[in-house]
Amino acid sequence: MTENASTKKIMRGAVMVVGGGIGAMQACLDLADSGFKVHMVQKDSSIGGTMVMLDKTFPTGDCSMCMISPKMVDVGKHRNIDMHTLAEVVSVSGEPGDFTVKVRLKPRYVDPEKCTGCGTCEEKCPKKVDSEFEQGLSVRKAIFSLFPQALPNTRAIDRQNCIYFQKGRCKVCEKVCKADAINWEDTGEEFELNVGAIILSPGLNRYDPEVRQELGFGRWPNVVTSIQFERILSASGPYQGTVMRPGDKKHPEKIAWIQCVGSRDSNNANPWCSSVCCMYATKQAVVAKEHDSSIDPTIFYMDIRAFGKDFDKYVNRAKDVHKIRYQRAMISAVREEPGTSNLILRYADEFGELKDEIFDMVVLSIGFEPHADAEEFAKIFGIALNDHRFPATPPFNPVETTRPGVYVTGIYQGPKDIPETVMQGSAVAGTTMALLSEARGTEVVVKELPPQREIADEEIRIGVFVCHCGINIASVVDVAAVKEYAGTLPHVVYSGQNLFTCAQDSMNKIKDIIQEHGINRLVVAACSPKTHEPAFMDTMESCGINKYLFEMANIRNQCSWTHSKEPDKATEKSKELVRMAVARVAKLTPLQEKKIPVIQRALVVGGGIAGINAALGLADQGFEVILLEKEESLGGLATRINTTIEGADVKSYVNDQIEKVTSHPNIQVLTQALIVGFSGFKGNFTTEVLVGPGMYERKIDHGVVILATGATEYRPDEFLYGRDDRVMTQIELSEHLQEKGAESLNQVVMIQCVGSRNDENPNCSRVCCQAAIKNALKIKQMNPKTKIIILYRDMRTYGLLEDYYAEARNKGILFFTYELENPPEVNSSEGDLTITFKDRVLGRSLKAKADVLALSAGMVAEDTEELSSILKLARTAEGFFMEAHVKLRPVDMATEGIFVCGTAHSPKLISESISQSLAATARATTFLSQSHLTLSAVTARVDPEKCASCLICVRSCPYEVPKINAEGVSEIDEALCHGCGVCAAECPAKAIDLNWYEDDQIMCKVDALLEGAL
Amino acid sequence: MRLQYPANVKIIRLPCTGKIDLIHILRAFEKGADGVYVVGCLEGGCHYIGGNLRARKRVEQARKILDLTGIGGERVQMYNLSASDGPLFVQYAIEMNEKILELGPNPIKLKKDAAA
Amino acid sequence: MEMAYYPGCTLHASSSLYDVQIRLIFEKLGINLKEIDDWNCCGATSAGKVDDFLAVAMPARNIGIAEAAGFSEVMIPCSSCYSRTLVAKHHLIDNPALKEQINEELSGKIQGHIKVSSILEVLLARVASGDIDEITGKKLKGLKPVCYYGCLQTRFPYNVPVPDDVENPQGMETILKVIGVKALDWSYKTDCCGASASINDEDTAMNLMARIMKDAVARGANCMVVTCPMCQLNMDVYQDKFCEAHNIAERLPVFFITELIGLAMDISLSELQVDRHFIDGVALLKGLDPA
Amino acid sequence: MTVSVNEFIPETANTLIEEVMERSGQNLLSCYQCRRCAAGCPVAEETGYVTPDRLIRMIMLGDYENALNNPLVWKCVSCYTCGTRCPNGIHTARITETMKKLAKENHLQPERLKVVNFHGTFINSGIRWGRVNEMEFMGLYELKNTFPDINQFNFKPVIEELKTQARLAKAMLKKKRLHFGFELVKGRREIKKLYKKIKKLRKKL
Ligand SMILES: Cc1cc2nc3c(=O)[nH]c(=O)nc-3n(C[C@H](O)[C@H](O)[C@H](O)COP(=O)(O)OP(=O)(O)OC[C@H]3O[C@@H](n4cnc5c(N)ncnc54)[C@H](O)[C@@H]3O)c2cc1C
Ligand SMILES: Cc1cc2nc3c(=O)[nH]c(=O)nc-3n(C[C@H](O)[C@H](O)[C@H](O)COP(=O)(O)OP(=O)(O)OC[C@H]3O[C@@H](n4cnc5c(N)ncnc54)[C@H](O)[C@@H]3O)c2cc1C
Ligand code: SF4
Ligand code: SF4
Ligand code: SF4
Ligand code: SF4
Ligand code: SF4
Ligand code: SF4
Ligand code: SF4
Ligand code: SF4
Repeated sequence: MTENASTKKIMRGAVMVVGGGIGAMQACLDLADSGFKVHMVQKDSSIGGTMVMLDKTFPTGDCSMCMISPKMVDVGKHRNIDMHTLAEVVSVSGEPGDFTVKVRLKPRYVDPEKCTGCGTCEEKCPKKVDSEFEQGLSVRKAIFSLFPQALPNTRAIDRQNCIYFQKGRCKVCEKVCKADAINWEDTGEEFELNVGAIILSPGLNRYDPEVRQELGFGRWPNVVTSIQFERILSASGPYQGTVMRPGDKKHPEKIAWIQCVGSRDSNNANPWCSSVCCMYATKQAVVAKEHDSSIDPTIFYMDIRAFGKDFDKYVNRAKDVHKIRYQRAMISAVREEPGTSNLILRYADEFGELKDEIFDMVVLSIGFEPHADAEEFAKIFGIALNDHRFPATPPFNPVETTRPGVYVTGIYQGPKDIPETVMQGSAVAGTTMALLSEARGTEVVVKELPPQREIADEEIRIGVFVCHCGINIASVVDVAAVKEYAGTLPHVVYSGQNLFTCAQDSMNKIKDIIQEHGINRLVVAACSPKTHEPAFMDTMESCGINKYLFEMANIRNQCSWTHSKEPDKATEKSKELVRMAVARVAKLTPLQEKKIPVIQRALVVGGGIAGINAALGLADQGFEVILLEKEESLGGLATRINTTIEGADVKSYVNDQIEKVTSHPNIQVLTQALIVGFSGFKGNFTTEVLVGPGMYERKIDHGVVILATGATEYRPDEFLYGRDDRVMTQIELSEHLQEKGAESLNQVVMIQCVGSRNDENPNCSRVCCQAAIKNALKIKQMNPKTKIIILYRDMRTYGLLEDYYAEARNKGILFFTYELENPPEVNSSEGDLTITFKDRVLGRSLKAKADVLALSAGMVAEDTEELSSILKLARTAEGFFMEAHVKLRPVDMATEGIFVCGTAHSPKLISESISQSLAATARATTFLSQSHLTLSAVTARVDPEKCASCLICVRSCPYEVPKINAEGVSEIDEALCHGCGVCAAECPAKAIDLNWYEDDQIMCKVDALLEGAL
Repeated sequence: MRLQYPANVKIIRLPCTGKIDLIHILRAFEKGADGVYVVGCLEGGCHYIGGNLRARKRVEQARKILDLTGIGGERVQMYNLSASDGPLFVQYAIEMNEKILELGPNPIKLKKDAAA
Repeated sequence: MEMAYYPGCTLHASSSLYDVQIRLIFEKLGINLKEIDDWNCCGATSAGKVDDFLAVAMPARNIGIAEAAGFSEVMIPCSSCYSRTLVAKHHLIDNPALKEQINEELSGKIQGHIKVSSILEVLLARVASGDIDEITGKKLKGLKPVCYYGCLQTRFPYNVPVPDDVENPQGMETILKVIGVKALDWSYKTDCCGASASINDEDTAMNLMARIMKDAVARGANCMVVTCPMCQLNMDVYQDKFCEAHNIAERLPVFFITELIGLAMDISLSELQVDRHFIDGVALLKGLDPA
Repeated sequence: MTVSVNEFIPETANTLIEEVMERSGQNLLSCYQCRRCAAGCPVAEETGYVTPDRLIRMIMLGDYENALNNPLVWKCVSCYTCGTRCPNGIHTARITETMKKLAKENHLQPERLKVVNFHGTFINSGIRWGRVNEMEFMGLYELKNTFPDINQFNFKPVIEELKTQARLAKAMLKKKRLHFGFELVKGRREIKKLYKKIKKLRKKL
């Protein structure tokens, strides 16, 4: 720092993230990967939030836990993320760049330094308590971890339920804890942290349906909430994934979902839409049916809000393939059938006819609401809330609050699903980085490693450690016998046993033993490599041994746990696993992780709102940016939009942003630019561009790409568009209103879903329901006498947009549904434009004249066919770019170093486009902020001598990595290789080997296992 | 969950089932294994896009070869499940085990025994 | 303890037994009920259908008299009267101009601060204070009632504070538990019995009542317990008729909650006038285990 | 159902909906047609086609004829189920009450005369005496109910009606649940005065 540091504002390179759900985790990882120290403050005893409770997730059907647990492990092992669990923020002072935050840790009564998470205490604790995690469907103990994969897996004692705390006797846990981790004197702790910015991601509460008893929750046992149903579906849940009714454990056949429970109800619950429940109900119905084909699901709904990317396809499949029944009708009350405990639902069907239908089980699709203490929480951080007790955020940056330096993300900001949460987690990281960029790297811990010992000339000296894991392993497996046996194996120079191998003191002991015995290869027979391998590999590195000379034998999960009733067999199998591990470790060779330099320059393709913001986000952090726009001017589609539905002025915002990019010293704007060539890999791309009007050629070297090529309005050929001047699109209507006002408009009709949600384009365009309402309200404001009719299929005013739908109705705008098969008819004769449609409620056909017929034309992707072929990028059938992973990597493209944002990814609002562009900057910064990228050593390599140039690897690699080089043989770029091993397995000439998984490194295990079998 | 499955099932870890090679499978039989099964992610859910589909093909190949050599193709199986689905893993383990018990020991072993 | 008491028209007429029972048990509870002086009809559900102003003005006069006499709480057993009076009170609080207009013509001026309580609220307060427990000698085993609240006890056409769960009220169950009776849960607690429709739209009313009855029977109830005299009368007088029309073989006596409390307090059946039901309840009550 | 195409005329719709909203105090416009009210209405089975959501829709579309005179208007038992559970807080009972009054003012022949007679008689009795005297009330009510028939010399239904009521009365009498006493409220003049006052006020408006 300079001399006048005392007068200069302090910028701290540390950030606090409050919350531990997927949103918070993403923000933490992006920040920590970009040179910031992160403190995560999480209220529960484990991180994970809502997502860990889910079974599968829409629309991919991926297992939620499988997706989130690697991310949790990443957070847990990241040396620049400090997790504070059972923690809450007490007070905040200071200003952006330099906050002082006081944190209170609740007493855990278990010393996290000592506890290894072995779980013995939990097993033996006599006190059963309804499990919060399992939603009361099963029990946990008074000493517990939230769920099996909890992180940290340090147990915690629930004082309210502990027999010792309540009655003064028990202490069973203390007796059985071999780590001596129980601490009855724990009183919690308060400490202060200094951070530059604060990110709030505490999520939302779920609506409690017990407060409205007509739906029978808490009264009729076979009425469950959707979150209970997630647990019921989960293979690790209370019923092991068998769908049963809680009341009598019978298998239900007819299951009803009731939508909007606690949502869209300003009379008895919350007025907003919770945005996710239409989709999760669909998912639950599909998954339930997959579990048990006799299940016959019905979803009772008002509007199906499948507004996300490809969601309508998912719903269509649910209808057509899985035969899920969707019934547009709300349920007034759930009655129970005496004797059977079945549930009777009465509803008015599409013809208004009343039906009584009996179901075996009812699932309530409960929505989200702010936590009960939302006001106090906001007060602690000094941020303002809106009328609905969500944080007040500006429309052009949804992660900012009323207090500079304090940001929000995830569903806390407003209801949303996982991909949007992840996206916003990155977005908030991007915003934070822009604030703190000058302090980057000031507080992070850098790993200092001793030089690696050269072992090429050493004989093979293997050390084996067998773990008791408290009594987890030792209570079944004869650990001493396994240890003895290990000592007899070839090359083993040391074998020992530990109570807890992963405990810090054991790790230190291992270091000493490695030195003492000159060990150069290590085997740990303990638990799962998935969770523990990185820690042991770190230990090896810190002793100067190549970390790839390591192997684990999972004798806990694969022996003691799963053969606990056959201790002899478990011990025998443990020996075999150790034998296999020893055989393999002997065959391993040191691997070096290659470092490649990163060109700290970004290329942004597309100069709309998303591209502009992405460019600014990176440039403000000091990175150089080249912004390419194919048109003459910047701004994209947003230049045709006057205001947002909230009334924010889009035009002047866009102009301001354009002004900022064009004058930014770090940004070079190239208009009329066309990409013609592209090569390279993450950190090192080269793009060839023709820049008009002269079409001169430029070559740009850059480290990352951000795609922001946008989308356009569909040009209808339906409903007399183009044949009658009075028929216009919503954008044209807003322009019409801007120019001519609404004085002459007596009656206006709008038709929704034009060019969307049909056979040609099955997707929802997401923005047009709110666009119609925005224009309708505008007309009402200009001319309250205008009568407006909106013909819709499902009104998709998700989240807090529902307020505007309510406002529109209250202003007298009339809404009628229509079906795809039965669209409105539009006629133009004798000067009148008439629209004929059917009113579903009365079953009558109606006719209305219109001065203007506005068509809510959908959104179609920009033509990126050429671009995608040059950059080798995948697109959806409708031409939107396809992200690497729909749920967890919504901003990344499959090719590393390329990111996507805005409507190039899928239809979205301006605020959402901005959000994703900030996310793209954060993701890009995880690359740009590093001078070098470390590549995994587990990559494939070709032996050019053996290669027969057959091209099989070229064709089989899922990432198109192998190339035939100038020498005419296959070459694999390790910077691009993902290490899957497909090519190695396919190569007929056996010319390819996958590091760490070479054929003999695998087959030696087979041999070792089957030793003596013949 | 700690569900129980037969102890004679032993697992060899690979980065992706796409890495499984015909020779790996055949080697196991050559060395006297009675059965081999490959457990991959659900189809469509491969972390590396399509590795499990390739694995399935190789398992098919292995079956053919084993049939030809008289060891019996049924001794190789491919299963797909999601990583969180413990009960299904157990179900498959039991299923495979029962099948192998029914088929009896690897004929190579029998030949060896007979020769001895 | 003194409390204003508004019996309403029916308690002076067809349901005078209820009035008798109330007076008996309240005396034992040490509550001195003072009938509002010169009270008038509350307008019941009819007022709103004929004239909105009357719907407020009629109960307003009663509130005015009670407040002028210095009462802080008025107890109203009939759900309809209770509903009307409570709604009127809140109407007047929310609309001071209307209150002024009405006050001009009244001798007892309304303030709007009197607590309007249903009989359930008053009894529940006694349960909370332990009074009922103390006084009741018997625990009435063998009764398997369903508690029937009807529509007006918890649902109001105006935003008023509702003391019990709107959709699954627990007041009667709580009281019955104290006197040893475990009520059955069922699906028709708060369904409408048809109220005045029994007189002016009989078929409709019979259908409504039959549905309620069917669930009660299917749940295995041997009686119903009510607080509303309208519900009682409807379910009692018409029971034969709607059961015959809907093929229901069973018959269930429909008790006022006061009868059961009275019995638990050792008041005799005849004092309680239990013989004035159409569906006999005397036999069931006599057969109870007197433990 | 044969589908006839009705033209939607904004002006007509506006007048009706504004009047009903004003008088019922219910914000009909906020209805989003979820049909929860229909599902919960205990008389929905008796009203044929007309459920609360449909009544609201008729009013919104300006369909005077059907909105004013349909079974729901006369059969609604004011149980407040619909309004309590309506996510938009619309109390259809207040609307049916309003429609009854509108029907009367428009001299429409009510679909269910008995309902009009019942509530009219009840309130008159309440105003006249201050309390409702069941015997007198029932007598007057029956007289009103049978009046049209008597006028047309159609005695059969009259006799049937009277027989039913007489049977009931006899049963009630037996259980001592029919009272002959007659109650008068001294202050009943106050109510009448109030009633007159408000009638005057309304005329002025
Ligand atoms: C039944 C159900 C099914 C769903 N299914 C899907 C699906 O299939 N696909 C999909 O995309 N989405 C689904 N969702 C939505 C998804 O769960 C959310 O979008 C996502 O979990 C939100 O993540 P988050 O990090 O914002 O909040 P959360 O996951 O709720 O995390 C918030 C965290 O903050 C912590 N916290 C709370 N208060 C404080 C405090 N004061 N201090 C510190 N920490 C605090 C909490 O303990 C919690 O760990 C579903 C939701 C539900 C309810
Ligand atoms: C009909 C309609 C109505 C809408 N109404 C609203 C609304 O009311 N409220 C709201 O918030 N949002 C609304 N939106 C959404 C809003 O317009 C978008 O969210 C936002 O404009 C997207 O910005 P973008 O930068 O992602 O894309 P765009 O604005 O489309 O910008 C993309 C830019 O990339 C350029 N480009 C494309 N291909 C290339 C290439 N190969 N090389 C170089 N440059 C290229 C394009 O020329 C363009 O300038 C609406 C959208 C539509 C279609
Ligand atoms: S070490 Fe094991 S027994 Fe001890 S507290 Fe931790 S989990 Fe419990
Ligand atoms: S003291 Fe007993 S009850 Fe409490 S946590 Fe320990 S084992 Fe459980
Ligand atoms: S409409 Fe909204 S609140 Fe209702 S179920 Fe669908 S997503 Fe949830
Ligand atoms: S109008 Fe647009 S946003 Fe609404 S449902 Fe149709 S496609 Fe989706
Ligand atoms: S598959 Fe093997 S032999 Fe064929 S090109 Fe690739 S490396 Fe060469
Ligand atoms: S290991 Fe996988 S990613 Fe790497 S080159 Fe081979 S097939 Fe491609
Ligand atoms: S419940 Fe309310 S919003 Fe729903 S249809 Fe009925 S009146 Fe309309
Ligand atoms: S108040 Fe009337 S319309 Fe509403 S549910 Fe009751 S009977 Fe039906």
